[in-house]
Parts: sequence; C-alpha cells; structure tokens
Amino acid sequence: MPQGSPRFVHGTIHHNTGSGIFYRMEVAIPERIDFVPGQFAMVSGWPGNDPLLPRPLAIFRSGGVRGKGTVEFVYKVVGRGTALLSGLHAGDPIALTLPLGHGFEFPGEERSWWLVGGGVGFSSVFPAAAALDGQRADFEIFLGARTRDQLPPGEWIPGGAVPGRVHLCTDDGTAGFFGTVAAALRDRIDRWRPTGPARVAILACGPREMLKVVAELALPLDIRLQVSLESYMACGFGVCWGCVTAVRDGEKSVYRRVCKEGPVFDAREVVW
Amino acid sequence: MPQGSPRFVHGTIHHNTGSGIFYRMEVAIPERIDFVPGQFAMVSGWPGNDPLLPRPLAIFRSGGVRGKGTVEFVYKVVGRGTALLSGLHAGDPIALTLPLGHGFEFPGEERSWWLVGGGVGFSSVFPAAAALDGQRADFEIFLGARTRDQLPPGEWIPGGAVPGRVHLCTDDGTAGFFGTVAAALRDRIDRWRPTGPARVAILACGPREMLKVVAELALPLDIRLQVSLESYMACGFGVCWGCVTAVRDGEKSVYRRVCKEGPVFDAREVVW
Amino acid sequence: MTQPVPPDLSARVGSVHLKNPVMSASGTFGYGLEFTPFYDISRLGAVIVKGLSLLPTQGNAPVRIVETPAGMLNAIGLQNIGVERFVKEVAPRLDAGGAVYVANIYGRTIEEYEAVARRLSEVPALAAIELNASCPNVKEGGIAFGSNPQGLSGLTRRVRAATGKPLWVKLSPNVSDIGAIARAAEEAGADAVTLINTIVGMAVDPRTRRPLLSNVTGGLSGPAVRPVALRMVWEACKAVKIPVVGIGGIQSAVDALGFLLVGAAAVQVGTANFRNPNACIEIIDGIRDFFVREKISRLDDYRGTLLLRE
Amino acid sequence: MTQPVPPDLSARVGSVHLKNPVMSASGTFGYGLEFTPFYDISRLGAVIVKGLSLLPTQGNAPVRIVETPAGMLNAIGLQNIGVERFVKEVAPRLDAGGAVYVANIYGRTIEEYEAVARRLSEVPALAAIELNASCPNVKEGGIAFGSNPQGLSGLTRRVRAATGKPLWVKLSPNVSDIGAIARAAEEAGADAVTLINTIVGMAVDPRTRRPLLSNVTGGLSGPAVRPVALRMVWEACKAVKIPVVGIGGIQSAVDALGFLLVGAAAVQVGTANFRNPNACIEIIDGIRDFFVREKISRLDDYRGTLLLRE
Ligand SMILES: Cc1cc2nc3c(=O)[nH]c(=O)nc-3n(C[C@H](O)[C@H](O)[C@H](O)COP(=O)(O)OP(=O)(O)OC[C@H]3O[C@@H](n4cnc5c(N)ncnc54)[C@H](O)[C@@H]3O)c2cc1C
Ligand SMILES: Cc1cc2nc3c(=O)[nH]c(=O)nc-3n(C[C@H](O)[C@H](O)[C@H](O)COP(=O)(O)OP(=O)(O)OC[C@H]3O[C@@H](n4cnc5c(N)ncnc54)[C@H](O)[C@@H]3O)c2cc1C
Ligand SMILES: Cc1cc2nc3c(=O)[nH]c(=O)nc-3n(C[C@H](O)[C@H](O)[C@H](O)COP(=O)(O)O)c2cc1C
Ligand SMILES: Cc1cc2nc3c(=O)[nH]c(=O)nc-3n(C[C@H](O)[C@H](O)[C@H](O)COP(=O)(O)O)c2cc1C
Ligand code: FES
Ligand code: FES
Repeated sequence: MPQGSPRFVHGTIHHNTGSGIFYRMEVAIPERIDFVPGQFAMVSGWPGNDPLLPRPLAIFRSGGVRGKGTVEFVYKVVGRGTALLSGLHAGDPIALTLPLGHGFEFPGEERSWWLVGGGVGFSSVFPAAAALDGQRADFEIFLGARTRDQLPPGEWIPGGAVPGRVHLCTDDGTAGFFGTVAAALRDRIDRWRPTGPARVAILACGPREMLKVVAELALPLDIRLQVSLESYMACGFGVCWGCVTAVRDGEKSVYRRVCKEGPVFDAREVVW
Repeated sequence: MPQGSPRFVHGTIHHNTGSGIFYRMEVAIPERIDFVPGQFAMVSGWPGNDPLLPRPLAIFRSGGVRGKGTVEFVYKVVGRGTALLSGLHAGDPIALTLPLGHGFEFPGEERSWWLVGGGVGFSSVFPAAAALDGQRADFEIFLGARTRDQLPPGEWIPGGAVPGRVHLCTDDGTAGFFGTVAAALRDRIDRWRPTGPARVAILACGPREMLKVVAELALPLDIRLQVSLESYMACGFGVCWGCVTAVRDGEKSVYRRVCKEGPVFDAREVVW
Repeated sequence: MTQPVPPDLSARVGSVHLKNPVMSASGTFGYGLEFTPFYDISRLGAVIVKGLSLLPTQGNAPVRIVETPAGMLNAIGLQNIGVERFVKEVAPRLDAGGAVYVANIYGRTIEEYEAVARRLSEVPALAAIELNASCPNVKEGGIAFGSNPQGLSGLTRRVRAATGKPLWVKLSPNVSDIGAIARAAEEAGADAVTLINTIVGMAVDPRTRRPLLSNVTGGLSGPAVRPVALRMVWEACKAVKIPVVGIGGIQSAVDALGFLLVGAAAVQVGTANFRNPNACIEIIDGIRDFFVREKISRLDDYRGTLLLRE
Repeated sequence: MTQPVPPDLSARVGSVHLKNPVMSASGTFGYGLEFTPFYDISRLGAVIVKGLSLLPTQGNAPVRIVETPAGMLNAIGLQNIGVERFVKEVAPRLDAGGAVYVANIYGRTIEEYEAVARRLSEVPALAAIELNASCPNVKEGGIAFGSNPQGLSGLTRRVRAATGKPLWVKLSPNVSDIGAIARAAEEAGADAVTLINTIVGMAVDPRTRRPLLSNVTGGLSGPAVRPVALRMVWEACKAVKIPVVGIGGIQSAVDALGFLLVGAAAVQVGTANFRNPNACIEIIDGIRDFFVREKISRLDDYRGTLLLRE
C-alpha cells in the first residue's frame, strides 16, 4: 500500500468522550487523509510549551471527502499529555501532523491473519482488522487486558462478534480467556495446523514485553510477525533521531527511527 | 476595615461567561472569604508551567457561608493568561491565593464619594460602590471606555441606575459623555461646590495615564484620592519584591510593593 | 500488629541539623513572616532569608520581573533594609516562628561581605550564613566573585575568617566548570555549597525595541532551569566532600527527590512558592509519602544512590 | 496610487547571502528532505544539515530524548552516515531542493574536523561550513574544544586553513564568558559565530533511581533556554565584529525579532520544528508582517537597534 506523505493541519474537536478507561476523539480536519493501518499522528492539543512536544497516537479511523475530513483516535490517559487531551471539549482546536511512519504490510500470499492487541495496542490493530474485514480476508483478533473493564467496548471491534473470531483475554480472568494474550496465542498455535509456511501472519501492538513473548512464540515456527513499537518521540517525522530502536542489519545492530522506518517492524529484525 | 489574612485555595469554576468584551467568572471555594474593596486574588487556572505565574484579578464579589464560599471576578482578555482563563468551563479546577493587598480605605469623615473606573478598572471600584450602597452613603460612579460596547453591562452597576449617579463616558461618544472619564470628572468638579475640605473623596482604578490625569485634577483641590495601581506580579503576597512602584517618603522616593502596601495608594504618595 | 514507623526525613548540612531536607530559597520567602498565614513555617527544614547587604539597598527600578516559558527573569537588585535594621528589627521576631533560619548575605566589596557576616554572627537565631557570590542583578560584587575559582576562593576565605557560624557558599551557574568552582569554595573553608543561583537571561519587546527589564538582564529561575540545575548539582556532588544543597526549579516532591538522588544533602525551593504558597509543605509531604510507598526508612538511605550503568 | 513595496528581508552572514534571516538549526531538520512534504524549503534563508563526522556514527543508545518544562534534553550522539556517504549519496540530491545549504561538522580530534571540512570543501551545494565545537553529547571532541578560548582558537585556526568555504563557528553556552569565546573564534579566523548550542542538563527517575537518558546528561533546547540564548547573543554581538547568528528557543516571529533586535545577522530555528513543522515559514511570514505593520523597509534598518536607557 502506498504510504501518504505527511502534512501539518489544524483541526477542531468534534467529540472526545471517555468509554471506560479509553477516550475516543474525533477531529475535523481540512482534508480527508488516507492512511495505512499502523500509521500515526503527532498530536498537540494544548496551548503553551509545557508539555512542549506533541504525542504520537495511532490513527484509528479516517473519513470525509476531499476538502473536509475527519480523523479518529483512541487513547488511554497515562500522563500529562494524554490528561490534557482528555480535558478537551468539542470545538477546541488541536494540531496534528499526519499520516506518519511505516504501517503494517499486507502482502498477498497470507491466507489468514492473527491480530494481537495488548492494552491500548488495539488502536493500531483495529484499523488493520477493518481493512482485512473490508477485503473479506480471514482474521482473528486477540485482545489482552489486565481486567474486564480495561478491554475496549465490543462495538469498536471491526467485523463485529463473528463466532470464534475475537479472543478476549484478561490477566484476572474477569472476561474471556484467563491469562495473558500471549498465553491465548500459544493455545491457538497449539490448535493450529499449518498447511503451508505462509498460511498465517501476525500483526501485534502492545507493551514491549508482550511483543517479545509473541516473537518467541511465532519466530521459531516461521510465522511472519509484524510488531508496532513505541518510543519517546520529539518530531515524529524522522528529523530528530530521538526515537531510535536497535534492529539487526546483517551481523550488526543499528539504530533505526521508530517514527520513520517504524513504528511497524518485522519482528525478525528487532533486537529484543 | 480589617484586611483578612490570605489563604491558598483550590476552587471549581461555577460559571465563566463572556458579556461583551468582559468575562465574569464565579468560583466555588472551600471557605467564605471576606475582603476589602480593592483587594485582589492571584489566579492560576491552567495546568503546566507556561504561563508560569498566577495573574492578579480584583475580587469582584464574594459570597457563601462558613465552610462553603463563592468568589467572583470580572476580567478582560489581554494576553495568554486571561485567554486561558476565558477557555475554562464549569467544573474545571482553579487555584487562588486571596484576599491580597491593601484595599480602599473608607474613613468616616467623607460625605460623598466619586468612584472612577477606566476600562476594566470598574472591577475594583464596583465592590467599593456596593459597600457604599450598603451603607446608604452618597456616591457617584464615572465609567470610561473607548466605545459603548467596552462599557460594563448596566446590570453589573451596584445600586442600579439611580438618576444622576452613574456617568458613562466614551472616547468616541457612542454612549454617555463624549470624552474621557477624566474630562467628565473635570466637568463634575466645575459644577461642584465644596462646603468643606473633607466633603468628597475619589477612588479610582484604570490605566496609569488616566489615574495621573485624575490626580492632577484632584490633588490641587485637596480632594482626597485613592488610586489602585497595576504592576507585573510574581507572588502577590509580598515576598518577591518584583511588583514595586516608586512612592514618596518625605524627601526621598522609595520602592513599595504594589501587592502589599498597595494596590491602593494615596495619590499624594505616588511618584507619577 | 505494629504501626509502621514513619520515615526519618531528618537531614544534615554539615553541623546544621534540619528536620527535613526542604528549605525555602533566599529572595522568594521574605523573612518567612509572610508565609505564616499559609502554614507553620517551623515545619520547614530551614528558612533562608532575603539577601542582606551592609547598607539598606533600594534595588532596581521597575520593571523587575518578566515571565518566560516555564520560568521567570528577575532583576530585583537586592532591595533590602540592610543588616543593621535586620538585626535590630527583624531578628528578634524570628524566634517566634520556631524555624531554623539561615541568612543570605551580599556585598559590593569583600569588606562589605565581611562586615555583614560579622554583624550577623551575633544573631543567635541564625543557624548559618549563606554567602551569595552569584547575584547577577547588581553592578558590583556578586557574580563578579562567583564566576571564577580564584575570586570565589579569596572571598570565601575572608568571610570564613569573619564569622564563627557555619558558612554556606551559594554558587553561580554562569560558569564553564561548576566542579572547579565548588572545589574552590570547599578548599577556602566553606561548610557547604548551595546551587544554583539564577542563570543570566534577557527579554526584549520587538515593538518598543526595549529590554523588558529596566536592568536589561535578569536571573532566570523556575522549572525551565531545573535540568541544568540538576546536572550542576550532580557535578558538584562528585567534585566536593562538603554537603551540596540543590536548588533550581523544584516544584514537587518528584523534583526534590531527583536532587537528593544525585547526592544533594538538602534542597531549596524558590520560584515555586509564588504560584503555590504551600509548595514547600506539599514537597515535604510528598517525600514522606514516597518513602513510605517505597519502604525507605531514612533519607540517608536514599541520598546519592543514583544508579549508573557500568 | 502606488503599491506598497514589500519589505526587504534579505540578510547576509559574511559573504553568504540569504533571502531572509531564518535558517533551520542543525540536527532538527535532517538534510531538509523530510520537510519537502510540508513546504518548499528554498523559501528558507538556509538549511543547516545534521552534524557530519568523518566516519559513520551510531549515536547513543536510547532513551535519547526527554521532555522538560518548556524544553527537551537530547543525547542523540550525532548519529550520522559519515561525510563520505553524505558527499556521495546526499549532496547530489541537495541541489534539487534549491535551498542554500550549510554543513554542520563535528570531529573527535582536530584532525577529524580538518578531514571533514576538507572533504566538504569539494561540495558545490554547500554555502558554508558550521563548525560544531559545542556538542555536549559525545565523549570526545565537541564541547571539550568549545568551553575555553584557547581550545576553540586552536581548532578554529586549523579548520580555517583546511577549507576555502566560509567558516561559521557554533559556540557552546556552557561557559563563563561568551564574549571571550566569541572573540577567540573571531581572532582565529571565523567568518561568523552561531549560538547557542544546547545547555548541558540532566533528568532522573526518582523511583528507578536511574537517569532518564542512557547518556546520563543531554543538551537542553527549546523555549526554556530562550532568555539565556538571547542574553548570550547580545553579549556576543557586543564582543565581535563578525556576524552573529542567534539560536535558542525561537518559536515565533516575535522571538526571532528579539534576536535580530539585539544584533544577530540571522537566526536558526531548531526544536520548534518538531511540534510545528511549518514553524520556519510562519516565522518568515510573521517577520514580514511585522515590518509591514511597523513600516520598516529593510532588515538592516531593524537589526541591532535595541534601545537602552542612558
Ligand atoms: C507510534 C505510536 C502510536 C501510539 N498510539 C497510541 C494510541 O493510539 N493510543 C494511546 O493511548 N497511546 C498510543 N501511544 C502511546 C502514547 O504516545 C503515550 O501514551 C503518550 O505519548 C503518553 O503521553 P503522556 O504525556 O500522557 O505521558 P507522559 O507524561 O509522557 O509519560 C507517560 C509515562 O512515561 C514515563 N516517561 C516519560 N518520559 C520518559 C522517558 N524519557 N524515559 C522513561 N520514562 C518516561 C512517565 O514517567 C510516565 O510514566 C502510541 C505511541 C507510539 C510511539
Ligand atoms: C491588583 C491588580 C488587580 C487587577 N484586577 C483586574 C481585574 O479585576 N480584571 C482584569 O481584567 N484585569 C485586572 N488586572 C490586570 C490583569 O492582572 C492583567 O490584565 C493580566 O495579568 C494580564 O495577563 P495575561 O497573561 O492575559 O497578559 P500578558 O500576556 O501577561 O500580557 C498583557 C500585556 O502586557 C505585556 N507585557 C507582559 N509582560 C510585560 C513586561 N514585563 N513588560 C512590559 N510589557 C509586558 C504583554 O506584551 C501584553 O501586551 C489587575 C492587575 C492588578 C495588579
Ligand atoms: C525574585 C527572586 C529573588 C531572589 N533573591 C535572591 C537573593 O536575595 N539571594 C540569593 O542568593 N538568591 C536569590 N534568588 C535566587 C533563588 O534563591 C534561587 O537560587 C533561584 O531562584 C533558583 O531556584 P528556583 O528555580 O527554585 O527559584 C532570588 C530568586 C528570585 C526568583
Ligand atoms: C535533537 C537535536 C539534535 C541536534 N543536533 C545538532 C547537531 O548535530 N549539531 C549542532 O551543531 N547542533 C545540534 N543541535 C542543537 C541545535 O542546532 C540548536 O543549537 C539548539 O537546539 C538550540 O536551538 P533550539 O532551542 O531552537 O532547538 C541539536 C538539537 C536537537 C534538539
Ligand atoms: S521522533 Fe524524531 S526522528 Fe523519530
Ligand atoms: S508580587 Fe511579589 S512582592 Fe509583590
């Protein structure tokens, strides 16, 4: 898929409402933007210079027509920037640079997809699920959370509650599978009978430790795994070199920009 | 009047609504506070450190009972701090240090009071008018503004529209007297027949140039004039020594704190 | 079941004992009296009073302060009543507050510094003297002494000889090598170094084409300078054996803990008092809560325990 | 009726002509190519490219950046592809942008600096070389040369001899006397001085007890440092006759005008590009609007016209 070139836009909040521990925010922007699932925006919705830097948020959805667009984000309040975002009201201004980064790739050969979201990581994988659903591709979603009320609302799940498609996992067993999303994935792998090397591919986003466990499961079985990484970012579009992560380049390890060469990396390249 | 000792409180916005170019904001605070007209609060209603310093606003009104109070402010948006205040919604938190400074004095001997407010300066003199109205004292109000729509709404005027009591003045003649508030005051002085030296006293708040002209009118006639001065402030309660203004001390001029010895000064002391 | 023992927050700056490591910074707290409406100031580690000079000082003309991003510039110019009136009129009232007091002193010449120090030696209410060798807002003295090791050494030695009180030397951050400056103070007999004072800065109005401060330049303080202050305090801690008191942009317990972590014996809180007059108390309470949560029983178990990778 | 003549914003830094005084700062703008989606970079006064070293440099391990009040600390450690790949792969593409380019160079030793400068002298697309004698984030070189007049003088003289390009020397703010440092660069043959680079700072996590940056310290930039930068630029302008380029916390036309007012020949914009990729263009437009409003016809009529009281 082509990855559109970024622009800096001033938007206006349409709505910004909390749903459990997550906020979902829709922003009106001057242009419709196209994006690849896994791409993100740098968001700053506050006046003044403290905090100074914009915050990266995955693009959850985009809509509208030429000359009038909307874009949606889903976020969890974890610090000052996200707290400030959660205080914004309809009509408030917000600045966005988007779409940014290298999103998930969808090569044609896979016949089945497993999408894994830990915590708020579903914000990157739901757009992928929506795209696959649009292509009537075969996919399953694994969602992990500490407890039941930290799972996203059911109506946000692309494709809806097709039986067997959505695997909810909670660390405390209050909903779905009792255990981590990685454990659920291990179960699923045990039940899986590969008919060819390219049959299943995994897209995952969540805490780094989770991604690491998923990689340890998938890579030995030659399951292709793409992971979306997080990092502190200053610019988000490749100029500050602040966001790097170590990746393998032949024998060596080199630092690549999470905002530019990532956030989605082939799990085989990542130095875990 | 006793001038209460200050406290630092966290309040919650009750309402904050624009009326022409002025905003009027009511804040719920944990305690009822008593104040002297001319006293002020240091107000910071924004998260983060940019802007860093709280902003001084005159206390416009206070109400409530022990254990539950309200306080009101009237302000005009002139820069970043006041712009941030104007964006606050009902329910938002706000921090206040109040009551601060030395307010207007009301010695018993005066029989008549002229209260002069230029621009948003009415926010300090209306509380004085309300106090005088409560004592059924004799007072007149002079309000100056550039144009009609920069005058405060009529219903904010304490004591209401008693004939001859309120003199509106606009620089462009769009309402009331055509000219500055100082010119109107000069007219009034011309029509005034003093029966004794202590008969009238003036309380004034507004731009420094206006106060200076009022002083040049009043002082030669031995009319007692109290002026409320403005200054950039960091603390507002006398510890930083940042807000000083030059006042006469015998032969010398010394720097006094606008936030502590002021904001209200005897006009004879001020080095204009 | 036993009650949890509250953590021991007591701190020491050389021979001066403090009930906790949080002091008010000079010039931001008056003589402490203005804070009594807000809280009982004896709850502080210590109160550092506004800088005192030999003669009463008028200070600079207004405008004296200007706000900057997450900071402020001040050019007060040390307006104060002079050491004589301080000793006669203010000092006798200090005891009533029940707090530990430290005087901050300033002179245009070494002789003036000596004279102020000598006079204050007679004030029992003072636990120590903090020598301000770093005020950027006065034409003579101050920073002129503080910006090179030789100048600071000479000044410190002379003031050291003039008083029997513990002598803290307050360092300027406007230097190339803060470690060398701190060592100069140590070698000249300082009992502690305190840092940072303000960083020299400037602001102008492009329309009127004038500086915003009547003094043209002023001293930058507040959260904006905190990263610089923390780095300098860390370097000073590595450079000297005497206690280091950390100052600069501290607003919260988290900030204060950072300075203690890199090795500061105690901290001072300045600009934060302006927006939140309860800042010092909230910081003390926050440190206590942190120690309870992290099961740290004494300040000394935490101080200077920064972990670096090998 | 005649049309108003648009103000003349053109600026000169020694022999380098700029269509306006606004440049992007090194390390915050890549090679300029990342900005082409946002605007036509030939509208800038110049583009200062990311610092180049002799050999490809890996840079520091993450975490490399941390946000601070109104500022940020960075410890990138000069990750770059090395001068050889720059000359072969990037330089040929620069012409396409149509902008004025200046290379920023860095070495661990004087010899490395010379080698980089020499190699870049062959690149026609480069209008000047900016010598980074002030990077705080590398173990050797950089700030070691920039923090004393002698060191800077020696380095500048050698690099001066190694290249025929105009040589700008970028100064460290981590010094006691910026005027003396600027003079050292001038006397050693610099065509201009540019300042400030970042101020060394630090941030820690009190809970994990670790520095937030893997490099422990980093360089502070952004609006927080602006008052300090402006003061230093003013002092440098008074100290030298060569052009001074002002850098540090510039975010808006008002900020840029302040630096020009105190005497800067031009300015560079760094951290502001991150939150607002259009920052440089908005600053150029804002300066033009200001000149129109204030009826100033040429930049030279405004530069260095700060009014001080007698
Ligand atoms: C590509 C990408 C896409 C993302 N998409 C989403 C999304 O769709 N939804 C969502 O909710 N989140 C998303 N995130 C995460 C989101 O960007 C962060 O949660 C957000 O930036 C936090 O900002 P904050 O100001 O609220 O928290 P902060 O105040 O920045 O801090 C959050 C936590 O990190 C710690 N911290 C901050 N700086 C450092 C440092 N330098 N070193 C160590 N610890 C530090 C703080 O102490 C705190 O515990 C995404 C991140 C990336 C990189
Ligand atoms: C005791 C007292 C009582 C007051 N009561 C009221 C009241 O009831 N209602 C009300 O509306 N206002 C009142 N004011 C005025 C009010 O405090 C100011 O309007 C407010 O602080 C402005 O803040 P701001 O952030 O909106 O504007 P700012 O951004 O601070 O700036 C406002 C203007 O001042 C300029 N400026 C800022 N700093 C400086 C400086 N150092 N030197 C020169 N120029 C500078 C700016 O460029 C701008 O033009 C009172 C002031 C005092 C001292
Ligand atoms: C308004 C003001 C006045 C000050 N006066 C003094 C002083 O008299 N003596 C002194 O040593 N430091 C003085 N300082 C410096 C502070 O004590 C402190 O070192 C500095 O502000 C940094 O700390 P902060 O960021 O917490 O304010 C003053 C600072 C401010 C803001
Ligand atoms: C992420 C980052 C990387 C930087 N890299 C360089 C560099 O390679 N060479 C250099 O001379 N300065 C470098 N700087 C310093 C800037 O060019 C500039 O001098 C400094 O950031 C102050 O300006 P600002 O506040 O506008 O950012 C860098 C700054 C940042 C924030
Ligand atoms: S965030 Fe700036 S390069 Fe990635
Ligand atoms: S504002 Fe601090 S003394 Fe007046």
